[in-house]
Amino acid sequence: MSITQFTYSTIPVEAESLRHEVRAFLQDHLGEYPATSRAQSWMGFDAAFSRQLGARGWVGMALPRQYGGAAAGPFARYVIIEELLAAGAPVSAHWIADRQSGPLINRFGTEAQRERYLPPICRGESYFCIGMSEPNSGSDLASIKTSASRNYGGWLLNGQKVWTTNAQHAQFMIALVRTGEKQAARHEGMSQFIVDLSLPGITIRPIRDLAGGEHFNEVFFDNVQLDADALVGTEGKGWDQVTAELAFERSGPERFLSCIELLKTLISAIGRHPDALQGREIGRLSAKLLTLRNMSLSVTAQLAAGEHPAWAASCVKDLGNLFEQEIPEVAQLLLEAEPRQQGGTEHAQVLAYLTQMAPSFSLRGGTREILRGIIARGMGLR
Amino acid sequence: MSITQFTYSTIPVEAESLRHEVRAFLQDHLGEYPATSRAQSWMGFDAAFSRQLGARGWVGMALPRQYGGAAAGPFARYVIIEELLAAGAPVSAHWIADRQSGPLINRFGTEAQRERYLPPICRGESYFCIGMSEPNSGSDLASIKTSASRNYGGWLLNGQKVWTTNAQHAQFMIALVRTGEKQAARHEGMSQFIVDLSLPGITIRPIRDLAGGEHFNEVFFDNVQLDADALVGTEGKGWDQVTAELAFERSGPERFLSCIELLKTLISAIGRHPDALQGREIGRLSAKLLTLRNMSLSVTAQLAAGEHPAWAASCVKDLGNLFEQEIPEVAQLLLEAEPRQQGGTEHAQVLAYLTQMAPSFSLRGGTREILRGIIARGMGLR
Amino acid sequence: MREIFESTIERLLTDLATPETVLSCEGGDWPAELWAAIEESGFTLAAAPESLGGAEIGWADLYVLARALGRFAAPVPLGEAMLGNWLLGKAGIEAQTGILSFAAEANLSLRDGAVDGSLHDVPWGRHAATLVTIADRNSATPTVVLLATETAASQTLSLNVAGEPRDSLHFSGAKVLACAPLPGSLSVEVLQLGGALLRSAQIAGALHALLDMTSGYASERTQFGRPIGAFQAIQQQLAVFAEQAAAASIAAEAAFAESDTDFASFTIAAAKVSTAEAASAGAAIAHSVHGAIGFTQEYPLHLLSRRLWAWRSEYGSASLWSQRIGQMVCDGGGEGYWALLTGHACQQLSAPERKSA
Amino acid sequence: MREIFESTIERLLTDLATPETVLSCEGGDWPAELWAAIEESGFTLAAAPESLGGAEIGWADLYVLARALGRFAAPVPLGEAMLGNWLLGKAGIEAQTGILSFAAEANLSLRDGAVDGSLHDVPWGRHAATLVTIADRNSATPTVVLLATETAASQTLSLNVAGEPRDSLHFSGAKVLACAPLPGSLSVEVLQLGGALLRSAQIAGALHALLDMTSGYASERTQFGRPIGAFQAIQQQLAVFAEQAAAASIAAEAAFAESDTDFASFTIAAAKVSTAEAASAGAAIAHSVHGAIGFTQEYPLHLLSRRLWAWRSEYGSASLWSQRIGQMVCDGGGEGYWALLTGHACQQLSAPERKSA
Repeated sequence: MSITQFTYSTIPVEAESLRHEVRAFLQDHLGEYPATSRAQSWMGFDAAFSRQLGARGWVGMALPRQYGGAAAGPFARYVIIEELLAAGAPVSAHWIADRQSGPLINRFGTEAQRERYLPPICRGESYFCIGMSEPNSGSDLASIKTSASRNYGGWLLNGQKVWTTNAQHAQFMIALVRTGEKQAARHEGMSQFIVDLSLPGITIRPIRDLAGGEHFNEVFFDNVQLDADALVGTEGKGWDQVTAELAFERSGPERFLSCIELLKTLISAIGRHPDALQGREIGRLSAKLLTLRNMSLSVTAQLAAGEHPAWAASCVKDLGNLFEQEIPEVAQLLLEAEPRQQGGTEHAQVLAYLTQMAPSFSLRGGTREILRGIIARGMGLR
Repeated sequence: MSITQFTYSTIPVEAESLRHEVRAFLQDHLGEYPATSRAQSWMGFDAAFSRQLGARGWVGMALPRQYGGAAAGPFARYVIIEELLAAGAPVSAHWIADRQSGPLINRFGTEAQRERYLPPICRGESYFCIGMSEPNSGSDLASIKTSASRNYGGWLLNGQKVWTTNAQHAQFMIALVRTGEKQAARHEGMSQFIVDLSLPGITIRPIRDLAGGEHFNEVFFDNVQLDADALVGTEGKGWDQVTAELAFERSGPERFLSCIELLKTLISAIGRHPDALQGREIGRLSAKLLTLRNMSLSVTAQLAAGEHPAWAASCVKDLGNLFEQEIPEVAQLLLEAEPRQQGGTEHAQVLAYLTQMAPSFSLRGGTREILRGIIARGMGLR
Repeated sequence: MREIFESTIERLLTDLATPETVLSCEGGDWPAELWAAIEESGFTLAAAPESLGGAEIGWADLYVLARALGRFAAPVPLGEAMLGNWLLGKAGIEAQTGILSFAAEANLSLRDGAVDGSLHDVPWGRHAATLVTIADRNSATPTVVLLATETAASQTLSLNVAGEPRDSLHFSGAKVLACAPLPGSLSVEVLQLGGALLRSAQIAGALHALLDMTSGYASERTQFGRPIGAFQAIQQQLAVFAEQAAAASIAAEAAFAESDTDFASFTIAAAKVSTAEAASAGAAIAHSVHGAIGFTQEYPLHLLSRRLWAWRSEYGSASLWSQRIGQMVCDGGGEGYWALLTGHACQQLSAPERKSA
Repeated sequence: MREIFESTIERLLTDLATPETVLSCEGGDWPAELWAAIEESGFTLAAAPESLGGAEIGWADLYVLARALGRFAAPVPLGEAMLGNWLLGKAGIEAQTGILSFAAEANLSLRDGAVDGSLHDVPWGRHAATLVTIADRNSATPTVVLLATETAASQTLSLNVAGEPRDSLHFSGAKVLACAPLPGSLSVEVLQLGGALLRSAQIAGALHALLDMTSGYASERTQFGRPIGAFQAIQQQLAVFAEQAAAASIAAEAAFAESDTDFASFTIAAAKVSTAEAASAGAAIAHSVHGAIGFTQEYPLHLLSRRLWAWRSEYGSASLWSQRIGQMVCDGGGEGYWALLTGHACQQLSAPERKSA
């Protein structure tokens, strides 16, 4: 692996031409949406908005046409996604289905699964969550204990997932569970299932976060009977499938735009005459953002070319997280505007919200230490 | 260990009263000394200056009176040292003798050794260096190979030291060498010797550094015959003695004042009307310096009380290094004054010199990783 | 003295400022039992002169109280009451019992014993019975005034990021309870300085508790078959946290010690800078080491981290105080720098300008 | 095209810009053989129009040349000559062979075909035969001028922190070799922008080489019984270094690609900021991982690290370019921010002010 993997890449003209369209749509549909809501970024939930996007063909657009997608390339999806995120649009309902579950089912699912699950995803009506972490598993996914065992009707699911984003709103979970004995090779014996969350035996309990919101959930499985065709992909190959899926998860604009709304309220609050410190910091952050976007586009070009840039994607993710987490830190240094939970300006409220949410950004898709370990491995150090 | 170990401590009045005296002395003796020379801090060599300090009683002042010292407490020495460093006085000739070798000989040496070595140290005439590192030993001192074996006349010394500061100017080296077989316990079988560097069989070769200076040396020992009384302390206990010595080495003002001259030229170059960025950075660095000095004084109070604050001293050393190394980095951001090896302003030359020297600051007395390991151990984590 | 103060407040807060109490008070509930116990301890009056109903304790000894308030995230304005009564004492006004707070941000004019104008960012303003502030700040005769909150024409409620009340109160022709000229030895920014002083100690205390919580968690939580505290990357982060907590602790203590009688503005400014920076670093490392669990409302980490994020900004951010130190340093030039640093107890910052959003 | 350029320059520099040559040139020696080979390659003329003796290569393709100069720490003004000939071409002046450099910092007035004033920080000014700069910068008719260094009345010699010549030349009534009006499409700061562009690529190249050197060292050097690269703390540092080097690389390449015909000032500014910050981080990590050996003159690390320290400051520090971006961003307000970022190729910074010491 080498840094020469990062080659400057631009968005093709046909993809770039979508930008105008999506901006106009957002102007129409989110004109009055307040900054405090936009600040939720891809945590904001609005099923009606997701259906509108679906109607425009902007959900699952990379999926094949026969399932309702547009067979669009990665850059077209990139333009849509970055415009939605930059506007702080409430995309959380369909977010995981669009980003992870749809592509997973398309890649590893059976024809019947594709026909059943992909069209409603593309309509913006079908919402997924991802069941990975378990109590005490943390970053060490090989230690999960939730299991599915074969029985007369298919599979019997037992166990518990935790930190499952949006489980309380989703119809389905893609769950990584144990289907065999724990092997010598720590990552064998796991499989992925599509779990209908309306089935008996499933209990979903939201976890209240430090800012009072409820995005994470605990999900309990007590003798949940799954059909045989709930298995997605190959039995025992769940870990490999998840690893392939994580590659999608590490380098998109969602990895560095989570605090864009705060950057915007900050710039407006500073006004047109920044002092030397304000100018330096706003300019420094903007230079970083431009560079991060170029890195992310470079990884997108590699994905488009059928490569698997795990190393490069981890670079974007780690730098992107640092960038996102730095913004509230910088913001509180540039203006004497104390963060406010109640009262105060819109900027003060956005600052309070994102100051509290920022620590969670590095929980998504691999901690800092693990990402850096991946990079070190790519450099041949381990 | 706990951060409550750091208790605010002030310099006692009698020690503080020395400050006026040493400032007047420095004004007289270094009035015209240029900033580019002051920037060398404790790397500047001037034997005549060292003898003048010795004549004032400011070298070896913590040693007992019968050997020429002043039996001064740690705070009196602290005031002298910090004033010398803040002025960038050329103290390197006697620095190690004053700071490490004198106290070591006083503590572990025989009466005869004390009578022989300490009086010339206190006169500022006797200069020492410390032979620790060897090729390939790095931070792992247990791996050293230089050895002394007993023979008819005392000890026969063979091997090689490297990175020995000031060996080319010093009369003596305190060398840590192997006197027994390598033990199961990695740190046994080592002893310390006072090596007269004028003995036959010793070759000293200066190592040119990246800035063109010569402070480090390689020192080769080829069948060097040492007297029996060259051994200092107890045979086989060299490691324990060195560890005790390192406690002196980690928390003094030399751990955060190495770039004080650059901070001064920077402040003067900025002038009386700093912009918001310049004001912020100069103020931030000054706040840090004030806090570091308070931490360092707190450790001094603990040493004065007979405690062994290894954990606290490592905190000061690590924070101090970060601070010193940050100053050239900040300086180049505050003014469009490019560092200059030749030509340019005095500030530009001081900036060039200290930008190049700064990486070496964290080589002194333990790398960052090792210091943080000591702190983590103090917290019970390893 | 300090030892008795510290053990007394710790006992009291251990019993009555439990994490459950702290959480339940966020958003504006009032811990009546806790406050009653604090009033009974006499600490609210500690800094006032004996002649005016106080105990004439200096700030050096009060440090441990403010630090303990931070360690327990105590949801009460004890620090504020101490500072308020100290200033009343300086002005020769009798110390106040009851819930007393203060306003450093005031735009208040006094005429014929009545005030017009607003007070901003008042800690627990909605609960306080009385408030201390300075009226006519920009006149030749700034005046210490004591106001009854019930005389306010209106209130604008606000909460900081930790859910602590920071309210605005608006007065229109309200009679003051007492007033007296601000002594010439005090600057009109005395309450801003005092606020910064209090918050620096609270940050130091909260960091101390957070460091203990985090290193404890790292020792207990296992991943990949061993405690996460056994991984070098985690150890290095915790060491940095410990260094920052130590720096915050000594910087805050120095500010109290050197302000025993008069506020040492340079040292207080340095304390606010050092503690604010440590707050940022410490909160980030604590969350990073804890991972998801630290992000939940049920785990008490956020009771500390959210206060660190609030307090680092209150009474001047690290930037504001850095800039004020920087201006003073640049005024003295490079030649005077070392003398300034070593003679700092006598150095005072010049008057501030405050940016606002 | 890029591949051929890159392999050609690499072969040439591998042979003739060895670490020994680089070190021996520090302080002002001139690598005649290296320069002769470069001239023979034709690269110095590459950016000029074909009609004026050049090859009309765009900056997008010249990126690999500038990056290679950085990777090898090449002690010659090839980048400077390319930029000089590019500007001559824009002004319609014939491309120059021989040692050509330029001055972005000029205070020069032109009258009757002769100039008065000074040029500052001229790369290899003492060796150059000819220089390109802009006279009458603040007038309505700034003029591109070509000067013979032998006509300078005097020189003031300077070396940057890497021992590369950065000289001042003083002119008094010296006849110009050629002059022509600066085209209206170019700003008077075009040479400052071009200098920043060149240095960003050189930094990217040097970081690349330094990263390879450092990760190689970490794999080979053993301590405590294993390669130091096996320690998690070292791995994490090297990962950060790789991230920074990657960011520098793509930022510099973007600046060249988007400047193929006209300089994209926002992207160039962002490139200088990103590469300067990466230079600081990379040099620090490289030295930290190497320990004492990296501090010696005989080990080639410093040939790269010292140039990183020099180049990050040349043609505007990270602060200067950040502040210029910041001013542009604030002019557009929060509402216009995203459109500005995504439409950046068309965005131009407004004219600069330069702080000086």
